[in-house]
Amino acid sequence: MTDAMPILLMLCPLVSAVIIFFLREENERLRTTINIGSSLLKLGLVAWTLEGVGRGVIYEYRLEFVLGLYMLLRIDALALLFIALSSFLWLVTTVYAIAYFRGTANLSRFFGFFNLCVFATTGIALSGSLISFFFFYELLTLSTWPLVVHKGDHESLAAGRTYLGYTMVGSAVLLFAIVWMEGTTGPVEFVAPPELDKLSGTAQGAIFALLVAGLAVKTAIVPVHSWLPKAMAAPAPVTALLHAVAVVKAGAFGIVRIIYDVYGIDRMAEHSLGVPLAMAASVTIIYGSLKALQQTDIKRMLAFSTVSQISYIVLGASLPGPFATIGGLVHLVHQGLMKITLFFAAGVLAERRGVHSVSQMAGIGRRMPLTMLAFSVAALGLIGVPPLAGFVSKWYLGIGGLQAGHPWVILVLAASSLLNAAYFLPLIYRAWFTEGPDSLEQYDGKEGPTALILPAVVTAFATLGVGVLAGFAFSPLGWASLIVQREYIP
Amino acid sequence: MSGAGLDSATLFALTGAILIGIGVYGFIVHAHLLRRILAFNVIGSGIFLMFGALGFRGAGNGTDPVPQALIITGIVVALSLTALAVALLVKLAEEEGGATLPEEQPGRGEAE
Amino acid sequence: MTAALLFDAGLCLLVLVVAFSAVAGRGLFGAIAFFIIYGMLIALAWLRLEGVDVALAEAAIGAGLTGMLLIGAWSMLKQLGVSGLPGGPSVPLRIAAGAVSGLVALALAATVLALPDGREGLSPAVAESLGRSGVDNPVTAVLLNFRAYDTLLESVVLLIALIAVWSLTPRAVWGGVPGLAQHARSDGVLSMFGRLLPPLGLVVAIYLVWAGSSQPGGAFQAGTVLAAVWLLVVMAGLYDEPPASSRNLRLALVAGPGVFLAVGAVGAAFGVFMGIPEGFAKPLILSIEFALTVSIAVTLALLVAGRPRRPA
Amino acid sequence: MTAPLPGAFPALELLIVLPLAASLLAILLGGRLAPRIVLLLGPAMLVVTAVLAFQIQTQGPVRVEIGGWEAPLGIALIGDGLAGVFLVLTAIVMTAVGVFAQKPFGSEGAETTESYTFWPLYFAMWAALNAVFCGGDLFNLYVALELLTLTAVAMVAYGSTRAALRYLLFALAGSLAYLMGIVLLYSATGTLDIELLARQDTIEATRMVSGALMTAGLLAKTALFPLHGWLPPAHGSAPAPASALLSSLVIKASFVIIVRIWFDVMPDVAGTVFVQLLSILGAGAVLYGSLLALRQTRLKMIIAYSTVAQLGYLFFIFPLAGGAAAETPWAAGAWSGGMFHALAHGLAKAAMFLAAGLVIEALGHDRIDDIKGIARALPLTMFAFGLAAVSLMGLPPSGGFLAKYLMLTAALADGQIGLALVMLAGGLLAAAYLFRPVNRALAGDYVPEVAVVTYWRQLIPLGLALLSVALGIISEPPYDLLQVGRSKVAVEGIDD
Amino acid sequence: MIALDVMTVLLVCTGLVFFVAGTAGLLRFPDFHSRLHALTKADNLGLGFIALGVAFQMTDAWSVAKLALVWMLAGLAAASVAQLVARAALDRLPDESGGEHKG
Repeated sequence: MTDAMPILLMLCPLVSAVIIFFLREENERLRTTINIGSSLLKLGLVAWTLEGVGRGVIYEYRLEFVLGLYMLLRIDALALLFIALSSFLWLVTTVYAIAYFRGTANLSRFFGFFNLCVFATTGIALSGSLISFFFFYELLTLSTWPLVVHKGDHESLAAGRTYLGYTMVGSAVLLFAIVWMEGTTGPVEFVAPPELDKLSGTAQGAIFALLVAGLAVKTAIVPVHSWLPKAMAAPAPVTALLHAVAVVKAGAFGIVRIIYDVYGIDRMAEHSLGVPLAMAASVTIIYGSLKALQQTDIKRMLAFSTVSQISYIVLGASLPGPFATIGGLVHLVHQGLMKITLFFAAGVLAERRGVHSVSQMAGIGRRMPLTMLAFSVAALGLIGVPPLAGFVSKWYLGIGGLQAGHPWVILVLAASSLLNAAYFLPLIYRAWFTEGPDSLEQYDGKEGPTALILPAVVTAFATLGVGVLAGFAFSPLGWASLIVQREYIP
Repeated sequence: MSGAGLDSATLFALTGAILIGIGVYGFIVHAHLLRRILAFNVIGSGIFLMFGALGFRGAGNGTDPVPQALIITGIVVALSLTALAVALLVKLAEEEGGATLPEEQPGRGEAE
Repeated sequence: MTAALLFDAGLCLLVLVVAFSAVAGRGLFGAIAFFIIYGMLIALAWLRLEGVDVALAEAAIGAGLTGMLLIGAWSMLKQLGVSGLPGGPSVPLRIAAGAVSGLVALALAATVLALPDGREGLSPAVAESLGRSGVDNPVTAVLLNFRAYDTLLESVVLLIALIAVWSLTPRAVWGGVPGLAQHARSDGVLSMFGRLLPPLGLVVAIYLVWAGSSQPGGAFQAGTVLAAVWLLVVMAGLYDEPPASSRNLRLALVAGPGVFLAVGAVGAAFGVFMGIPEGFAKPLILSIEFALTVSIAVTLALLVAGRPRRPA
Repeated sequence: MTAPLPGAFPALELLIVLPLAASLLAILLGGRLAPRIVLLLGPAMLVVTAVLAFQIQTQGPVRVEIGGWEAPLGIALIGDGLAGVFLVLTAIVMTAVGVFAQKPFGSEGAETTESYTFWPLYFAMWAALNAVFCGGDLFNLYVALELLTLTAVAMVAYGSTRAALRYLLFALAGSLAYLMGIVLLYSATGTLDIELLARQDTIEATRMVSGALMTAGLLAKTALFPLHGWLPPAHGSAPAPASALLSSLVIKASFVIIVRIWFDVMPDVAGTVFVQLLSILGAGAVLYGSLLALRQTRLKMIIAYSTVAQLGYLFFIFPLAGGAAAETPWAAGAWSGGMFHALAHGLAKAAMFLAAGLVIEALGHDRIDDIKGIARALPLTMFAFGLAAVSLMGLPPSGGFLAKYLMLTAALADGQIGLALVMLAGGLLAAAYLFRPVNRALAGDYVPEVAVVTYWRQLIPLGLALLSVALGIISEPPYDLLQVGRSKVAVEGIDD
Repeated sequence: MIALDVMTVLLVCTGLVFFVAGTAGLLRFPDFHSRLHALTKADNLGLGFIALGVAFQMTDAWSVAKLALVWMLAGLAAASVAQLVARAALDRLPDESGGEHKG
C-alpha cells in the first residue's frame, strides 16, 4: 500500500485530465461530475495520508527511466503540507470556475489543462529527487500556458508570451544548475543530501545561486517578477488558483526543498548563502507592496501583493533557526488561503458588477455583502490583524528573525504590514462606508449565483479558522512545526 | 617516385586522380547544370578508373574481379542519377526558362 | 615491356586532353561530343587493365547511353534557348577552382602512391570460391552470386530512376507516350538502317548474356545493346514507344528485379537470404540474367526517351 | 511449414524483401490499387520489426551472411541495437505517413502522376532506409544510399523542381566523395565489411584520408551546418508526407553511416581536431538553424530550418561519447542520448510536418500570419503540433528531454561547458520559433472556415507526437535495445 | 611466323595511311560535303586494312569472323550516318548545294 498511494494521488488529476480532453463540449454535466469527483477523491486520499505520515509511515515510489535518470515520488511532511493546500483549493476553485465559465467556449480544453496543471503541482509536491522536481516544474509551465492564453485575445497572448519567455529561461538556468551538480555528485535525492563536498566552495555557491535564480522566476522575486502582474489578463479562476497557489508556490516550495533537503541548514550557514537570499526576499517584499500601492486596477494590485507575500516564505526559509522556518512554511498555506479569497472576490466583482478599478469600489459593500465580507476578512488577514492567519505567520517570522540574529527582519515585516494596510484599508473603507453612485442600481438585486460566491466565503472562513485554531496539531501551524521538528532533530 | 614504380597500373591510377581533379574543376566552375552533370560523370569514371587500376595485378592475371563488379554497379547507378538530373534539368528549363541554380530565395512553390 | 608502357602513357595523355576539353571546352555540344570520345578512350583504358567486362559496360552505358542522354537534353535545351551561357566563368573563379581541383588530385595521387604494393585484394578469395558459384567468369560470379544483394539493389535503383523520371510528368499528359515524336521518312536511309540492325542486335545481346557466365558479358551489357536496338527502331519511325500506362510494359519493367527478389526470398525461406544453391546455380543465374536483361533493356530505353510528353 | 521459432525467423531479411516486393507490386498494380498495399504492408512490417527487436534483445546482435558467403567476399547485414532502434522508428513513421498519404496521393478517380509514381518511390525509400540501417558493407551502403537519394529527390520534385535539383547536386557531390573514400579504403585494406575493417589498425594515413572523404560526403547528405543549403527549400516545398519522411528518416540514414564509420570502423584514427571540428559544426548548426527558423514566414519552412538546427545535436555525440569513468557511470549516456534525440526528433518532426500538411489542406496555405484561429478549427492537429514542439524543445516529459538530459550530464561531467550552453540555448531558441506559430494558431476569437479534414487523419500526427513524448517516459525498452552490440568506443570516447 | 607479322605490319601501315588521308581531307577540304565524303570513304577503307592486318594475328577462325563482323558493321553505320548528316546539312546550308532537294 505504501508505494501505491503516491501513484493514486498522481492519477486522480491525470485521469480526469485525459478524460476531459476527449469530452465533447456539450456534455457539461459529465465534465462537472468528473471535476468535482476527482478533487473530492484526492482530498480524501490526502486526509488518509495525512494521518499516515503523522504516524511516520513513509510512502515512496520509484520509476526507473534509464541510466542515471529515475522518477522518485515520496510523501514526506513538507510534501503533504503543499498537497493539502493545493487539493483543498483545487476543489474550491473548480466549483468557482464551473460557475464563472458557465456557457463560454472550449471548456473541455480549459478543464483538461486545468487538471493537468494540478497533476503537475501534485508532482512537484511529491517529487523525491531533484530531477523529478524539475520534471514536474517544467510540466507546470506547459500546462499553465494554455490557461493563460485561454481567452485568445491580444493581452492574454502577450501575457502568455512574457510568461513563457521568463519561465523558459528560468528552467534552462535551473536545468543547467541541476545537471552541473549531478554531473559530479550523481542523482540527487531529497532524503539523503548529496555529497556536495566533491564540489569546490565557489562551485557550490555558484550552483546555489543558479538554482535559486531558476526558481526565482516562478517565485516572482524582484528582478524576474514582471510576468505575474501581466498574467492578470487571464480569466479570474486561472489567476486565482495558478498565480495565487500553484505556479508561484511551486517556486517557493522548490527553494525550500533546495535549502533544507539539498544543501541543509548547516552548509547554508557555513557558506553564508542564506543572507543574500534573505536580502533579495526583503527587497521584493518592500518593492511588491510599494508597487501595489500605486495600482488602480484591483487585480494588478493583488498581483503585486502576491509578489511581496511569496517572498515572506523565501525570507522564512533563508533565515536559520526553527521559528523562521515555521513562519515561512505556515505562510505558504495562509497566504494561499487569503490570496485566493481576494482573487475570488475580485473575480466576482468584475464579473457581476463590472468593477475593475479601485475607484469603482464605492458603496459596493451594500450590494455585494458576502463577497465584500470575504474580501475584507482576507485583506485584514494579509495586513496581519490578529487572530487571522496572516498575523500567525508574521509573528513567527518576526521571532525567527530575532532568533537568527537579524533584527532588521522585524523592520521589513512591520514596513510591509503598514504598506499592506495602506493599500487595502482605503479599499475596504470605500466599499463599506461610502455611498456608491446610483448607476449600480440597475443590476438585479441578487448578488450572484451561490456557486460563485460560496468559494470566497469558504476560503475566508478557512483564513479565520486557521488563525484561530492555530494551536491544533492538524492545523497548518501544527503541521509546519512537525516538519521543522523532523528537519532539525532528525 | 616511391611505391610501385611506374608500371601501367600506377599510371592509370594517377590518370584517374587527375581526371577527378578535372571533373572537380568542371563541377565548381560551371553554372550551367548540364556541364556540371557532365563533370559529375567525368569524376565518376575517374574514380572507377582509379579503383580498377589499384586492383590491377600484373599483365597476366587481370584486375581483381570484385572492384570490376562494383564498378559496373557504380556505372549503372551513375547513369540512373544522370538520367534523373537531366530530366529535372529539362523540366526546370521548361518551367522557369533557366538552366542554372542561382542562389536566390528557396522555391516559392506551395505544397500539393 | 616499355612499348606497352609507352602506349599506356600515350593513351593516358590522350584521355586527359579529351577530358579537359570536354569539361572546359567552349561550346556545350562540343563538350558533349568530347565526352563521348572520352568514354570510348576510357573503355580502351579498361581493356589495357584487362577489365573487359567493365570496358563493355563503360563503352555501352558510360559513353553510349550517357552521351545519348546529354545530347537529348542539349537538343531540348536548345529549343528552349538555354543551351549556352553568355559569359564563361569569371577568371578568379577559374583560378580558385583550379587550385581546389589541383589540391584534390594531388592528395589523391599521394594517397595512391603511398599504398603498399603487392596488394591481392579479394581476387584469391574469388578464385577459390569460383568453383562453387556455378559460373566461370569471376565478375559475373561476384555480381550475381557473391554480392548478388548489391546487384539486386542496383536493378531497383535503375527501375526507381525511371519511376522518378516519370514522376515529373505534368498531370495532363500522364499515361501518355514517353519521348518526342520521331518523324523519319518511311523509305529513307534511317528506316532501312532501322530494319537491318535489330535482328543482328538481338543475336549479339543473347550471345552476350549466354557468354556472360564464362567470358566477359552479362545482363547489363546485353541490356544496353537491346535498349540501343529499341531506340534505333523508334528513331527509325517503325514503332512508337508504348504508353506509360500499358500493362505489359509495367510487367517487363518489373520482371528482372521481380525474379531476382523471388530467388532471394525463396533463399531466405530456406535460411540463406539470396542463397543460390550450388546444385543448379548456373540455370538459376542464367534465368535471373535473362529476366534482368529484359527489364534493363526496357528501363534504359525509356530512361533515354524521357518522361511521357504526348497523350497516348 | 510450422511457424518458425523467433530465433530462426528471417526478420532482418524480410525487412528488406517486403518493401522491395511492395515497390515492384505498386509499379505493377498501378495508381488505383497501389495505395492499398500500405494498409497490408504497414502492420506486417511493424510485426516483423517487433520480432527482430525481440531477437536482438534476447540473442544479441543478429548477423546475416547474404548468400551464405562469409565476410570479405559476401555482404553481411548487422542487426545490432542501433539498427534495431532505427528500424523500429522507420517502421512506425513510414506506416503513419503511408496511411496519411492515402488522401493526397490516393486513387479515387483516374490514375494520376502522383497517385501512380508516389507509391513505388515510397516503398523503395522504405527498403533503402532499412538497407542502410542494417547494412554491414560500405559499398552496399553506397548503393542503398543512392536508392534513397533517388526516391527523396523525386519526392521533393513533386513540390519544386529547383529545390529537387539543388538537393540532387549536393547529393551527387556527397556520393562521389563517399565513393572515393570507399575506393581508397578497399584498395588499402582489401575488404569493405565493417566488422573486418574494425580489426585493421595499419595504414593509418590512408584510412584517415578515406574516413575524411567519406565523412565529408555523408555530411553533405546529412545537411550539417555549412552544407545545409539544400535542406530548407527541399523539405519546405515538398508535399507534407514527403517532407515528413525526408526530415525524420532520410537524413538520419547518412548520419547512421557516419556513426558506423567513426564508432565501428576506425575509432582510433579520429584525432581530437576532427572531433572538435564536428562539435563546432554541430553547434553552428544548432544556432544558425534556430536563428533562421525564427525569421521564416511559412510553417513548413520553420520546421525545415528546425531540422537543420536539431541535426546539430546529433553531432555532439562525437565529442561527448565516453566519460564512463568508474566514479561517474551516469555520465556515459551521451551516445545513447544522441540516438534518443534522433528517435524523438524523428517522431516529433514527422508529426509536425503531417500537422502542417493538414493545416495546408484545411486553409490552402501555411503562411503563419494568416493561420489565426486554426487551433479552434483543427484542435487535435494543433495539439499534436504543440506536443511535438514540446518534444523538440526538450521539455519534460518528452523523449527530447531525456536525450538532452543525458547529453547535458555527459557534457558537464566532461567539463565541456560550451556544448552544454549551446544545447540549452538551442532548447530556448526552439521554444521561441515553435511557440510563435502555436501562439498565432490560438489567437483570435473566431473559428476560420476550413476545408473538411477527416477526424482519423488528425489522429496520425497526434499518435506520432504522443509516441515522441512517450519515448521520454517508457524509455527503458528502447534504451536496453540500444545497448545491444553497442561498440565499446561509444562508452569510452573517441578522442584517444 | 615472321611472314604473318610482316603482313600485319604492312597492312596496318596502309590502313594508317588511309586514316591520315581521311583526316587530312577533313582538315583541308573547302565545304561540308567534300569533308564528309573524305572522312567516310578513307576511314572505312583504313579500318578494313587494319582489321585484315590484325586478322593475321588471330589464332582461331571465330575471331577472324568477329573481326569481319566488326568491319562490316562499322562500314554500314558509317554509310548510313553519312547519308543522314549530308541530308541534314542540305536543309541547313541551302546556298552551297544550289538545287532544292526534297529530303
